Amino acid sequence: MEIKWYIFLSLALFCIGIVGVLTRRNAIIIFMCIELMLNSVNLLLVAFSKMHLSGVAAQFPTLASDAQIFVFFIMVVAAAEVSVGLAIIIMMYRNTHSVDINFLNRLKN
Amino acid sequence: MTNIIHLIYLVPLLPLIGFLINGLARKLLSRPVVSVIGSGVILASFVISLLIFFQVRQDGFTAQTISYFDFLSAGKIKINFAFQVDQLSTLFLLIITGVGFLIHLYSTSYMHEETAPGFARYFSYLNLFVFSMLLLVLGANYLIMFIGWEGVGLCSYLLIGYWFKNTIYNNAAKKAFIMNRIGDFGFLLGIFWMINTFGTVSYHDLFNPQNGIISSISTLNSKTLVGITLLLFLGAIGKSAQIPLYTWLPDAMAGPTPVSALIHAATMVTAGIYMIARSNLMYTLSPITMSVVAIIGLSTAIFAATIALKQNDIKKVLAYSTVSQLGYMFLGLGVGAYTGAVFHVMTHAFFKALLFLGAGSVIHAMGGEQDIRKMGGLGKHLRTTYITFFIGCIAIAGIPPFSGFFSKDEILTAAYSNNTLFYIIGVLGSMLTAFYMFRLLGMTFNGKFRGTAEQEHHLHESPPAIAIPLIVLAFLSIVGGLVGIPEIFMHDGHRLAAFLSPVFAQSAGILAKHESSAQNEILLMTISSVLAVIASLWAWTKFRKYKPTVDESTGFAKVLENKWYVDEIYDTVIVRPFRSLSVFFNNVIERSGIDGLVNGVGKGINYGSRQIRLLQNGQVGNYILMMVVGILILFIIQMFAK
Amino acid sequence: MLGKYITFPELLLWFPLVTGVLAFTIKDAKKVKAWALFSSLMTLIISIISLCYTDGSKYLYYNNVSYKWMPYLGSSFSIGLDGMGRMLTFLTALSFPLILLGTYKREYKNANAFYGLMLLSQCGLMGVFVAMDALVFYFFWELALIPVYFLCSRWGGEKRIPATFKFFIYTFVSSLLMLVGIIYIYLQSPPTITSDHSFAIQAFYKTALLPKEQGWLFCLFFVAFAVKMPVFPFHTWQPDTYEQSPAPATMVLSGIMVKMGVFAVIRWVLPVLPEGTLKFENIVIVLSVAGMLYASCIAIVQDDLKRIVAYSSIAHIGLMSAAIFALNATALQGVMIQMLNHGINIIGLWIVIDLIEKQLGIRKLSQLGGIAQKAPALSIFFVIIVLANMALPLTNAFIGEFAMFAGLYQYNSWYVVFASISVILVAVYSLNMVQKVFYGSTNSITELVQDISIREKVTLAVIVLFIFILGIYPKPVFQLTEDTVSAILTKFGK
Amino acid sequence: MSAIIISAIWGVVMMFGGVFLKKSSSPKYWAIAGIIILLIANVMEFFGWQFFNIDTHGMVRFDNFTLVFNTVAFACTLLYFLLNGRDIEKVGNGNNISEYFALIFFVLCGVAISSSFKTLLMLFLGIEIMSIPLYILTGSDKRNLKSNEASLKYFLMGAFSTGIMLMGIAFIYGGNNLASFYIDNLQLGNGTLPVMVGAGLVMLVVSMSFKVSAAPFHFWTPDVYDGAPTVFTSFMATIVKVAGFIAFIRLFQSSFGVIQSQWQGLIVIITAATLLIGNLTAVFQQSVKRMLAYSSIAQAGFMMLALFALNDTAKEGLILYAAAYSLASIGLFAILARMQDYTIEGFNGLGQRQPVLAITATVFLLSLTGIPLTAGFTAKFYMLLAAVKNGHQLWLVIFAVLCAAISAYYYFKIIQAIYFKEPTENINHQIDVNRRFEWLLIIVAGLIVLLGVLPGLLVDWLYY
Amino acid sequence: MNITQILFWFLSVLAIVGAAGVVGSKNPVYSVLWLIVVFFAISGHYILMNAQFLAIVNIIVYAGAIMVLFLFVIMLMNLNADAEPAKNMNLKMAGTIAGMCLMLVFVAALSRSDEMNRVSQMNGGDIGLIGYLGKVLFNDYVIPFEISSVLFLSAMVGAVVIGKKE
Repeated sequence: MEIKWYIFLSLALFCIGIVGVLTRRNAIIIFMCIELMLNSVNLLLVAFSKMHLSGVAAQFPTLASDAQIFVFFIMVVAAAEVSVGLAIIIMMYRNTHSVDINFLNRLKN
Repeated sequence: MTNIIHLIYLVPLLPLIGFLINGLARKLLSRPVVSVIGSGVILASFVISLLIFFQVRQDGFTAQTISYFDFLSAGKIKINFAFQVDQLSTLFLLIITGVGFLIHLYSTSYMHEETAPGFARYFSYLNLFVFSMLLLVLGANYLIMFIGWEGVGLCSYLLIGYWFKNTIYNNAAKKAFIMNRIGDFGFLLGIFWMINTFGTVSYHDLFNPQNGIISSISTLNSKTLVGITLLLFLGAIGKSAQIPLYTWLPDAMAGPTPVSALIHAATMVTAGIYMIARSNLMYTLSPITMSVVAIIGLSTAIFAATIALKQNDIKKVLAYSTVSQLGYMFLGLGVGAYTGAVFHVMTHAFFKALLFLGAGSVIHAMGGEQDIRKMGGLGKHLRTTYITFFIGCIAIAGIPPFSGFFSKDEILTAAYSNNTLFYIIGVLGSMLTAFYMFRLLGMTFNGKFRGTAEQEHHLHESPPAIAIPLIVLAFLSIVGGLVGIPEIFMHDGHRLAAFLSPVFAQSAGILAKHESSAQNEILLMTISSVLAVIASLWAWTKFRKYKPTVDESTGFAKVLENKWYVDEIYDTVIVRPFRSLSVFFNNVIERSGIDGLVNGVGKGINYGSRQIRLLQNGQVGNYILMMVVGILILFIIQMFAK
Repeated sequence: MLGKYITFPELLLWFPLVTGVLAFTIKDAKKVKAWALFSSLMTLIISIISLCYTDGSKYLYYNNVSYKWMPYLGSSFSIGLDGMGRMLTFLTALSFPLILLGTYKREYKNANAFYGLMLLSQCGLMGVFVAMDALVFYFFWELALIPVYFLCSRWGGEKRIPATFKFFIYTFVSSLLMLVGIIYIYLQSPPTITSDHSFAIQAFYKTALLPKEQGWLFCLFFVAFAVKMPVFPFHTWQPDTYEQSPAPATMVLSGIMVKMGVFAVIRWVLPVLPEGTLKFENIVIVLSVAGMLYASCIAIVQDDLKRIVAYSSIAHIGLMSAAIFALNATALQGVMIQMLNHGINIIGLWIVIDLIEKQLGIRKLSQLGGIAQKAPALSIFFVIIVLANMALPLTNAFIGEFAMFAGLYQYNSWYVVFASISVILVAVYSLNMVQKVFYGSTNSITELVQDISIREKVTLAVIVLFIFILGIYPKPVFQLTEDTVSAILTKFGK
Repeated sequence: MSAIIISAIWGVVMMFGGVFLKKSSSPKYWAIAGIIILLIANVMEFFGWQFFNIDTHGMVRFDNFTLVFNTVAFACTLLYFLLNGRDIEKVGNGNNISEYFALIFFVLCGVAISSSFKTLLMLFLGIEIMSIPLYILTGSDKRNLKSNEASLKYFLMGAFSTGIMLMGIAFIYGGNNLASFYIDNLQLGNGTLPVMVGAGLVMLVVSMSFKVSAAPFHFWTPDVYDGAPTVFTSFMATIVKVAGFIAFIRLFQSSFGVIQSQWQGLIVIITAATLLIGNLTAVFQQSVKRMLAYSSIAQAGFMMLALFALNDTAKEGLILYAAAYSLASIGLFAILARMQDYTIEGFNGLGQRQPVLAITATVFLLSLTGIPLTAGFTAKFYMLLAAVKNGHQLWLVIFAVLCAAISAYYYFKIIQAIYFKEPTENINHQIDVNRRFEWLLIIVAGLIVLLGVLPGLLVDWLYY
Repeated sequence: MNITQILFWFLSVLAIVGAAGVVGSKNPVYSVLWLIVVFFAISGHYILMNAQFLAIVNIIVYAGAIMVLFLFVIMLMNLNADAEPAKNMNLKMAGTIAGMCLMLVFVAALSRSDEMNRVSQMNGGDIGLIGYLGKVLFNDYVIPFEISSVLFLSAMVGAVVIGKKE
């Protein structure tokens, strides 16, 4: 496949993620949209790794696999973030019984 | 005898010492001690001046410059603190110290009612004045002259405001100083111009016949010279109370009367004449300025005379008369009669001091009353004063053979040869002079006493300390003119001219002499004398039987009484607009403009702060939106804006 | 001998610092006052010795001390004294005893902090005058400000906080701009042994800058100094600050700090940015002259004594700044001596004003009057000082103003024509002030005034003495600064 | 290397300490001991004593810059522990103390990584290791709704910016011909910036700007700093933030340094915006804590000048700035943490009540303003020097300077409150201090002055 | 059009539809489910590109673990009802427009890139295999791997600190 389709696909997912972050009020859904963004990056990285494999990295496949390793680390970090993030959301919920970010307005100006 | 000139420094130094002693120890010294010190130093100065005069009078004396130290040496400018001894300065020395001494003497009695410290303060001011005046005439360059020039202004200020509790007096003092400063402003600019063009302000460098810078200029009316002379003349206008800066002098009568006599009649106000006489060469080389000087002098003479006609304050009359006489002197200068002008300075010093002191004596006797409408018939009580005052009036009216006649006549003759119109107006002025002087005399000394009974009871002749100066000055007013007998009457009779000739020699060489014929001259003299006598008699007869009237004067008389409303005009045209301008600067430009701008920046920041913090509205959605917009912008800039 | 181990610039700098820090530890108000006075007198003695001490070469290298500071940057802690520096350190050293004596009767809360800060500000001022390295100069330039800021804000009048804060911001902004300028020049300066560039004054003097650069660098520098001086239209902080500050701080501000600006222009702008100077000289002179007239006009309608003096100071400084840019020896010499004169005179004025205010608690012209009857000695001193302020001949200011005018005249006569109008205006407001305060009759408030004590008499007498000595025989000062002036002018090929 | 390892290990130690150490005051001492070990190890590594000899495949490198910065960061943390140890123990009613310390050590690990990374992967990990514990610390005052809110905001936005950063990394990887994450390999020698790398670069700039709270990506900062417990605000506003800058400059200097001219515009815009917004917004704040939050944005603007300049002087300046800014802020926050009232009025009359606190607070504020004789001045000076040296966009320097003047406006409001105003009636002015605390503050102030007079003490080590 | 391309387009459409579903669903539970769809689609892409390891991990970690966690939380909070009141429409519009603009700008910018027409190798290459990646991970990437454990530790400590009831 030409790389541009992957790029466009990733960007589309990425931007849909951003739109979700911008338009939703539920903290959890926002968080899910962020996960969506991360996944689009993952997809793009893998696509790039395969692209480089047919180019500069043909002789040095590690250069190509670096990206896939990177994706792996992204997943790791995402997992860690999810655990923390959900913990925070729960804490918030416990105190306010809401996950609506519009109610997060004690701190302003 | 030769080294007496080297004692010249003592002449100003002694008054200075007197000033210091009287000023610093004013609380310790009693009045007699103060009197002795105050007058003594002036007497000593006078004696030294006299000795110097005798030496200077010797034939073959050339002007000497005695340097003391580097006064100002900054960059190109090198100005010494130096004294100039020549005929002109010596003559002035004599006038200043001589008349000055007499007035000091007079003051010892006149000011006796002051408290001891006040008395000492008064004498210290007087001494300081004499010191400054001496500095003015002795200085060997324009800077030293300027020091004296401002110094006398200061002393005048201090002495006018001597009774400092009185706000009107203070205002008068302030006015005098400020008007003088306006003149000084011109003087200063003149000095700068000189420094800049000639690189020096020393008389020797400028005027000495061998290689003086000015002496070597041959063109008439060079721009520089006209400019410099006009500026210097502005100084003279201020100091010598000419139109348009004369208004301070009548107000200056607020000071003690001896002060008026010394400063505002005999010495300080003639500084302008001295200065122009001193720089005669420059003026001679700029005929344009000469004409300006003559016109201003003449118009002042006649203008002030008209005002004097309707004044009722004894000192004010004399003050306007002084202004008018100074106008004559400038007329003389303007038409090239330098000797005549200086001559008139001298005689004027005698008779005007006399008149003022006489007026002082009258005021003293009247217990401070100055309005001549409330006087009258004083001649009976104050014989000495009356006689001396009478002599003074004759002298100033220009009736021969009193001193005023000779000096004024010399000026008028010169004016005639310059421009007949000058002469006619001059004679008219001199008639006016005669008229108002005799009006004054008549109203004061003749007729019936118009004051209160209590005042009448107290009327008495003044003590000797007052009388003696009057007598001496009266004597001088009579004979003073004899040093300048015109050529037509006596060969070599004009000793003053001979004495001063080295000073004016270069100018004389340049000025084309319109020697008028002897008959002509006699005719002129006769005309002026006769007119003066007629005016005097008319006035005297008219006013010796003066009766106070209640009705207000109207028409032109009112204008004259109000001094042509000059003060009011100045107030509306200059003072008020200027004040409004200042208020405008203060309130609008300073407060609202510049400060407003500065505070506005502060306020703007505060406002910006209040607005921009609204971006921080607490909504995560907004924040992220803002970030996205930021990304968009940055991205567009980076990728597309090339 | 002395110069070998410890030198005058160091002594002048560290002595006030050490005594100032010690002053903080003295809790007793009287003792700390005496300590401050003692310290300042010692500084004065040091400064007098430094004036007498000469080794022939007076310009720049004289007595120069240099310590390694930031070798990689090419900045060393180098200080020294030339003629101008010696004059101004003398002024600083002389002013402080006068200030302290003149205000000795005043009791300030937290006296230890007050006098400590006073001495620290002296240190800062000294530092500015002795700095021979741009960075050191900048350091002290700002440091001198801080103690004064605290003095004004802590012990000042009712509106002290906004007023002094305005002053602070003003000067802070401008000096930061100057810092940018310093850095820029530094980066153009020739390399030294240890570094690529150098902050040393000689390096700055040697730096070749393009005319265009010099133009905007000039603006950066000049704004900093113009604010300090202050030159119209950067002056609006000044009247408020003077009005609100405690008397000693006002004296420091107007007597010495103002000179920092003038000094800095002469030392750091003219020789470093000659072409920039030439480019802007006209504008600066026009501003200064306009400022003179403007400030004089405003002074006329002021009612507050302090504000009158403040505006009068603006007018006088305007002349100085105009004269500097006339760029000739006469004018510069005039500026030099006028720095000293103005410092002495204005401190005298403030002392008198403070004595009045301390006794009566007011300083409005409309409320005062007739003090001369009750306090003749005070009045005499004041009149003399006012006259000196008016530049009456034989007083010190006359010499300076005359030379400045004459020099400015060499540059362009029309400027002098306008500038010297202020000679008239100064008379107007000065005499008005004298009249309203001292003459006339007393009122219920001024009746209570008492004449000054011996201590204050001595203080004022010293000032008057200087007024006359410098007014009659200014030659020593001219000689002192001659070399500085000629060295600067060589930069302009004059 | 030892910094990463020891801090990680000590984090684990502290974590278990929470289980085994019952006495509530001891975690503090353990933490102090740990940080001292960390500091010593780091200094020893600086002098060539390696404890761990690990082949990192060039993914991290500890050069002088890193080590000097780490030393500064650890020293500041030490002071932070010493000053704030007691206050940390009070957060969240005294539960989980050793966990907090453990998290701080993990953050330090992240700091060490982000100051030593050589690949984008390590950068990513380092930033995340710094961030995740901070989300927790922000929310550590669990009952406090503000703390919760701050935490959630921080987390959401942080995660979002992580996404941006990763996208950027992906593009850079895809666009560069070497297919490498190693930042040195990105050196684009031929002087052109491929489009895709350019896009990635923008996104990296954005996400790094977010981490260092540069405008317009600063929005989290005021709210988070305000909402977080003051002690932790102190930590994240200083050491962590500065570490972000170190990472930022390290990344951009090694990777895109040679083609700086092609992306300098971005930095210029961000710098200017940061300076303006930070300073301007701080002016109006009434709460000192929030004001300091905005001022930290403003200070970030000044530090951005280092990125604008991107030369050796900029690095020196950044180190100095790190030290100066951290010391002053830590000191100020430590005082603030002990106060009852965070408004400016709370400082009224401090000069009379607590002279030592007052004078040290003044020194800190002067340093933040950038008055000579304090480290703040030398730091700003170096920054300006670096920026002018860069030679472009001089107006930015002048703009920065003008903004510094605005900063004087709000910093001096506190000084005015301290010295020139009387205590306000209805405000609780009580401050809980002891001698030790005062001495520590004096030491911090002393350090600031020392660095203000002799910046060489720190900067020279870069060339050791 | 070969099978790879068909699959590619199918998966792409699926992913985008899924993503739209995540954003568009009112009920959070549906969002989760849509997200899982996206993850599967992305895993499909990985398989297309022969990145088998990542495909598996994606399914296990994301779809299996993380999404379940999300579901748990949502259900714990009982948010399955339409708990979200209407959001400010302006903001919604602004958000959508901003996102679309971003997309547009990205695409416009990147279209000019040189790489656009390069081909990503499908199906072939063994770098995506577990064995290969494992070697790389434990040789070259051992440091990051270890360090990510710190990340996990901190996340764990954090979750405990935050989640623990007082």
